Amino acid sequence: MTKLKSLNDLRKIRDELKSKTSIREKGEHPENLVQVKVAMATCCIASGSREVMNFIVDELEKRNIDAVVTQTGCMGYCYAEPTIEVTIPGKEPVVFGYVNMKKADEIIERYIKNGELVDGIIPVNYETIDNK
Amino acid sequence: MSDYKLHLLVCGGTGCKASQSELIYENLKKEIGNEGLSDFAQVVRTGCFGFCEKGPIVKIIPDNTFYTQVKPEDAKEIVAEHIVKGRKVERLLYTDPVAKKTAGSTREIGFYKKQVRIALRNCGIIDPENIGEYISRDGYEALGKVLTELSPADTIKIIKDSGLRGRGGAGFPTGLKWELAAKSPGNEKYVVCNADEGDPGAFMDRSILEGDPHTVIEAMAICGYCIGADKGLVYIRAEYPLAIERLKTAIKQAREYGLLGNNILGSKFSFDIELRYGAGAFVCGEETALIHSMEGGRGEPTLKPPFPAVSGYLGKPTNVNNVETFANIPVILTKGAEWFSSIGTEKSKGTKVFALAGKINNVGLIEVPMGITLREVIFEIGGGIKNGKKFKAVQTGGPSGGCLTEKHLNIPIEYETLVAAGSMMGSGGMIVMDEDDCMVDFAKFFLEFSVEESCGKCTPCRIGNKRLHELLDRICKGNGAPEDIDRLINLSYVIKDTALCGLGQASPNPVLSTLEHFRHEYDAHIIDKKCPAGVCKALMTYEIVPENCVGCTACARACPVGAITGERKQIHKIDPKLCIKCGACLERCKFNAVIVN
Amino acid sequence: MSNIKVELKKNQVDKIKEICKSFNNNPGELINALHKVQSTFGYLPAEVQEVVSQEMDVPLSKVYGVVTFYSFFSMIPKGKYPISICTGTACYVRGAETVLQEFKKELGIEVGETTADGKFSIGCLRCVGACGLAPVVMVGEKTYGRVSPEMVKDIIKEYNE
Amino acid sequence: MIKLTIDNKIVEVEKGTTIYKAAKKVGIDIPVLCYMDLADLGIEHKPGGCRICVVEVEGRRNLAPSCSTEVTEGMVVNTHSIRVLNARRIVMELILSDHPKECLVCPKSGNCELQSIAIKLGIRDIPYQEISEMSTYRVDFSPSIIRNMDKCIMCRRCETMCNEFQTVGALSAVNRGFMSVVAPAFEMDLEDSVCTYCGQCVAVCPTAALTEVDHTNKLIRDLANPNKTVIVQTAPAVRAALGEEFGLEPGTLVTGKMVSALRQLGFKYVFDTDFAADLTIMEEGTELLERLSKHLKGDKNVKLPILTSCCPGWVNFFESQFTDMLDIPSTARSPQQMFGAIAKTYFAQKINVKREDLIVVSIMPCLAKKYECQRDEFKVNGNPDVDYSISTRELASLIKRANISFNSLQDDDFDAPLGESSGAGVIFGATGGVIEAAVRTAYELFTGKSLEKVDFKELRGMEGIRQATIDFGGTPINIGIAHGLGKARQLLESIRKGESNFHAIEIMACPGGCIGGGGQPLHHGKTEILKKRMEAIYREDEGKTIRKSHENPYIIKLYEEFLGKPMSDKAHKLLHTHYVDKKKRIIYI
Repeated sequence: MTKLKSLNDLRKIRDELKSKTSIREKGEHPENLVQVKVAMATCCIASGSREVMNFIVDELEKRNIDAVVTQTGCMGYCYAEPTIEVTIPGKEPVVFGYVNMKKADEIIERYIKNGELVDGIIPVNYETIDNK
Repeated sequence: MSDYKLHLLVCGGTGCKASQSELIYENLKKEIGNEGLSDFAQVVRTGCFGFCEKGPIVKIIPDNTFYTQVKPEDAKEIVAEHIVKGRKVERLLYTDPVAKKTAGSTREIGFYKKQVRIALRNCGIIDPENIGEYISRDGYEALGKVLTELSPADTIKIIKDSGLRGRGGAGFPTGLKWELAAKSPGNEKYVVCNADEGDPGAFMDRSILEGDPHTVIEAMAICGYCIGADKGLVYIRAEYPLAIERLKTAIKQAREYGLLGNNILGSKFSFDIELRYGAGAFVCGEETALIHSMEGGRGEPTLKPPFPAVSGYLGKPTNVNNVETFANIPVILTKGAEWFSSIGTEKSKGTKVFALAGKINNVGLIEVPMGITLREVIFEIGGGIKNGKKFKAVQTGGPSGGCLTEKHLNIPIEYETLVAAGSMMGSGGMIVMDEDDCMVDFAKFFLEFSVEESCGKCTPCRIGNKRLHELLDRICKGNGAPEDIDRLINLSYVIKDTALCGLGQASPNPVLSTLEHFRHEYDAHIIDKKCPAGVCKALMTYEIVPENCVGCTACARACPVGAITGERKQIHKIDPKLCIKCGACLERCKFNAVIVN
Repeated sequence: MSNIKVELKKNQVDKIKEICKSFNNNPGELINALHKVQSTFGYLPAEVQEVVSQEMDVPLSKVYGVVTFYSFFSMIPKGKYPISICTGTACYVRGAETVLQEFKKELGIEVGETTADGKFSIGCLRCVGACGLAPVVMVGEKTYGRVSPEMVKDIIKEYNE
Repeated sequence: MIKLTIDNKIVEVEKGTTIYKAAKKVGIDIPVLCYMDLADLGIEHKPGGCRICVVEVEGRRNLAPSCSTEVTEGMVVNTHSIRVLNARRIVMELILSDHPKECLVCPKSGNCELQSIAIKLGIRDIPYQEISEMSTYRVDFSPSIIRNMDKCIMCRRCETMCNEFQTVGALSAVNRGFMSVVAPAFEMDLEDSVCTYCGQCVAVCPTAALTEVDHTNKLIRDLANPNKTVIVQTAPAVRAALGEEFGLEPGTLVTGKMVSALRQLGFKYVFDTDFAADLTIMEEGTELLERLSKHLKGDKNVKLPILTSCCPGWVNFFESQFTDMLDIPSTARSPQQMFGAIAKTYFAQKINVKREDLIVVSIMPCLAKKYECQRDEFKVNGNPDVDYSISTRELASLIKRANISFNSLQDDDFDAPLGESSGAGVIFGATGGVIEAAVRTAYELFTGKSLEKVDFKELRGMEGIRQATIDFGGTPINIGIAHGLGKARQLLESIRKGESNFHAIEIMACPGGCIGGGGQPLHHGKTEILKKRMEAIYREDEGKTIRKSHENPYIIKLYEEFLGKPMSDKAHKLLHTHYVDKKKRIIYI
């Protein structure tokens, strides 16, 4: 390790490292953040949900959107996997089906950033696993 | 490499380590590796989560799942279910003792709801052995800012404005203390961190050092800059091997990063830290005693003045603060005095860490805003009294503090209010007692501690406490006389009035406060020769209730001294003269025929 | 006064000298040096203190004064399995005293003593910080939580095989 | 200046003054116990431990220890409020509750500071004695000092004397809390420790925790034994202090009364150690001159400076702490031992008494002398040259016991031949005196000229370390003087480092020299008494017709009749000694 020579040096490495731990605090107050839950049961994983989750986390980070991405169990819409649930602060949760990378990108750009609804919403007549 | 999407935080505090958290850590890592998720999920060994009652604890981020009392063999299930499939392992979730409901995330746990974490902000969140994690959470930002943008006087002003007061006991304003040391003439000065937490039943400082050692290092460096010292010393209990290890690692890393050493962050300021080990003497928490101990001698206190700020370590100006006080410094400087002083009450700003213990459901380490009531702490955070028993008293301030009762439950926790109520803030021990605790015995327990820990230098503490203990002992043994109460009171006041240091001056507090609030228990011991709580052995009598006795002879066979007589199928009798009150008969009897009075 | 006599071997004396030297023979580091020496020898017999006294140029009486002031230092060798009972407040209110009595009864020794076979010694300590597990007993490095008097026999048995 | 009010009296004192001293200034005598102010020795011991001196300061939460609390402007102090009196009484009761109640038979009874304060505070009861545990310890008997720590009140004065003033380091506070006490390492016997028996701990002990080994009863038995011839020698410092025990002004010389009392007690011959002091000068002075002349001739192996060796505390000190320098001190025995050796040979022959029937007693201001006369080097076939030594205090006690009205005694003279002395022998009792006596003789022997003035004022005084250069007829001789072993250590360390250019150094273990010895009447912290004793010593010297040792006619006669010349074989055998490395003994306990 070369020694830090100034406050700027310090801030630079802080910014580099920030994302490594920021996730840990976001979990404390998720109600103020965009929450994304990725269904992650065996069936979902088979349909590529882990890749989708990785993509979402990295893209949100890149696009500077404060969000918490968590996994959850099977949402029960196995026909539409991979499924994700997105909650924007102050709004009802919305579930999207058939989310691949392209769809995920669209969700981030249009729904999360601008609040526009996009295709693929599954009607809300279910309970999330946490409310059981 | 991209960042980890999932973090599994495993508590690596002493309490959880004692219940094999290290093995849990290893197993989780192994399981994640087996599932091929090593790039996706990260296992982190953190400092204490505070919720020691339910340890070992594993927390899954970002969904904030809080697994309690985890066993090493649970690692497989956690990974297979939660990490792979996203399904929480229900049986390991915390169940609220009052609502009888499992909590899916920490936000639903009463223990955490009312807590505000400043000093403990990083504990249980970062890996204490990784300086990068500390920096990523704005670590050393305060030091950098101070060195680059602020003068020592400006910095001291911020600390003064924040209203921060010493967290080690007496509550002296920290900024003022720094100012005194800064103004003291001399080129050679020292910053000392008091990590000799000797209060039995308190482990605030240890948890901070184990969970977030860099915050202390950063704060000490800031203090050094403010008072003009280039050397810091941490006086730490040798009984804290883990804290020592983590602190050593942290110091080493800070040096590598140039955050300790010469010309820190390109400034003219140089600072380094050394460790000095305590060796088991409570009195060394007193700053003059601590200094003598650091100098290699017996930890005997000396009269103040001169204060350490004028003549301390090696006779040089020295600023001594405790760990928790230091832990507040960096945040105050990054978030501002105004932010800090908005928390708490008018005279007591910020938060206080308490080690909650005793007959309470949620034993652990908590940080609460000043001004919170004892009731909230005990019944909401602490989850109430264990086994549904009745609350009797809470002892704050350890052996130097006093007992507070039901009627004090609504007073806000502040330095002044606690003193006014006959106790004190102390370093943060908080012991809860229930109906089964005898207050005379409890006072005796603390006096025994004070007798054992007295350095022996001054008469009132060396001999006076011994005499107090002897009086309490005789009361507990049923030999007390009515005039003993007056003697206890007079002796206590004289000890408070004449002892040399804080330890002696405060040592009679448990006697005085129990006498004030539980005089009837003393009277019961002295006059009725009874211990209402059934603790004082000498005052107990064992009897056999004839109606319940079936003459099974189990009790007679269990009695080690042959005090029980009676033929088979006949009613048995206990000879009180022979009985040694061991309780063996009570344990053995299946018919509730043995009773204790 | 300890009546245990220990003859120091040359390499032991050298070891002590080396430790003192690592602290620059600075009298201010007496306590740190004693810690190191005790962790090497297990305890601090008189002869060891004498070497420390000479190396660090601190009067022997003062070294002894320091050793007897701090409860962490011991002039008696601990048992092979040192048993430490936490008597911190949290453990006390949860019954540490009865556990301690039980250990004393089972082993027939007092606090600070070592059994005749050198196997066990009993010590008390103030708070290991595992208050959630109160009452806590440590045998060597191993921690036992929520100890009841009934468990004492079994704990001792573990080490008696 | 700072103005404050004490018991309604307005006091003005300098900044930094303590309440205790400020009160004293207006005649308020606050009782103190652990506090000790040895102003002339540069020692103010104020640990603030006993808490007897507490006073009430307005606006202060708790009571203040007056001995160590500095005054502040406008301070209002009450030294006898109900609160103070109650606290002071309870604190005293606490001390007494852990103190044996055997005052009637205690050696310090009547001279005990604890007792005085108990009387002053009107203590009539020690409550709860039946349940009060006492801290008890093993009683430790050494050849000079008895340690009975049951009577220790933890004032820590002895610890200060032993460590800070003497730098001996035999005593330290040990243990913690109720069982804490001042003791040697491992609570071993004093005899096995580095203790020098200087007795300064005894001199400051407020109780009977530290007392001297008492030989008075033994002496009474010997005096009554018709088969024994009991003779006595008295050290120079005794005559300058003994009167204090009988209420006389400090500094009163009682030489004649002392001789008279000793004779009344039944000693067959009353002699003077001063005679042996003259003898010491002959031997030590000759040794100095020998080394000096070798040195001046360019001999590189000669050991200089020469160090005096009359003080047994000092001898013990270098034997255990400067074992690498055992060849530097003079080999001359101390006057006490020279006297014994001559008495049991030369004098015994003269009066035709067998060695074992002659009992030589010494009266000494010193406790180390009790040990010195027991050393094996000073015994012949197990029979010691000096049988035992009793202190000034013991002598006073004996005189009182014998109903002798000391103050009305007529003056009497010492016996011949071992009772005659020069003024040089007398000044051995004060710091600098030995070297001054040596200079008086060495100068004349070295230069062959007679001294015009015999007083070397530059060698006198109370400074801890003094130095002077004396012109020996063109050869400058550098003299060093130290009293108190702490000062001696400083000089020795400079010699060890090769920084010293002294030719001769006198060292005395006790403050002021023998006049401040551990066996002298207790000064109870009034160090000005030491100065008065010193003045008395020099007065005695001035009054003598013979002022130089080599002019003492009985010394001349002793050499003619018996010894031959200084440093002769016989003189070597009887008057010189060797030193042992005590560190070896101390290592193993």
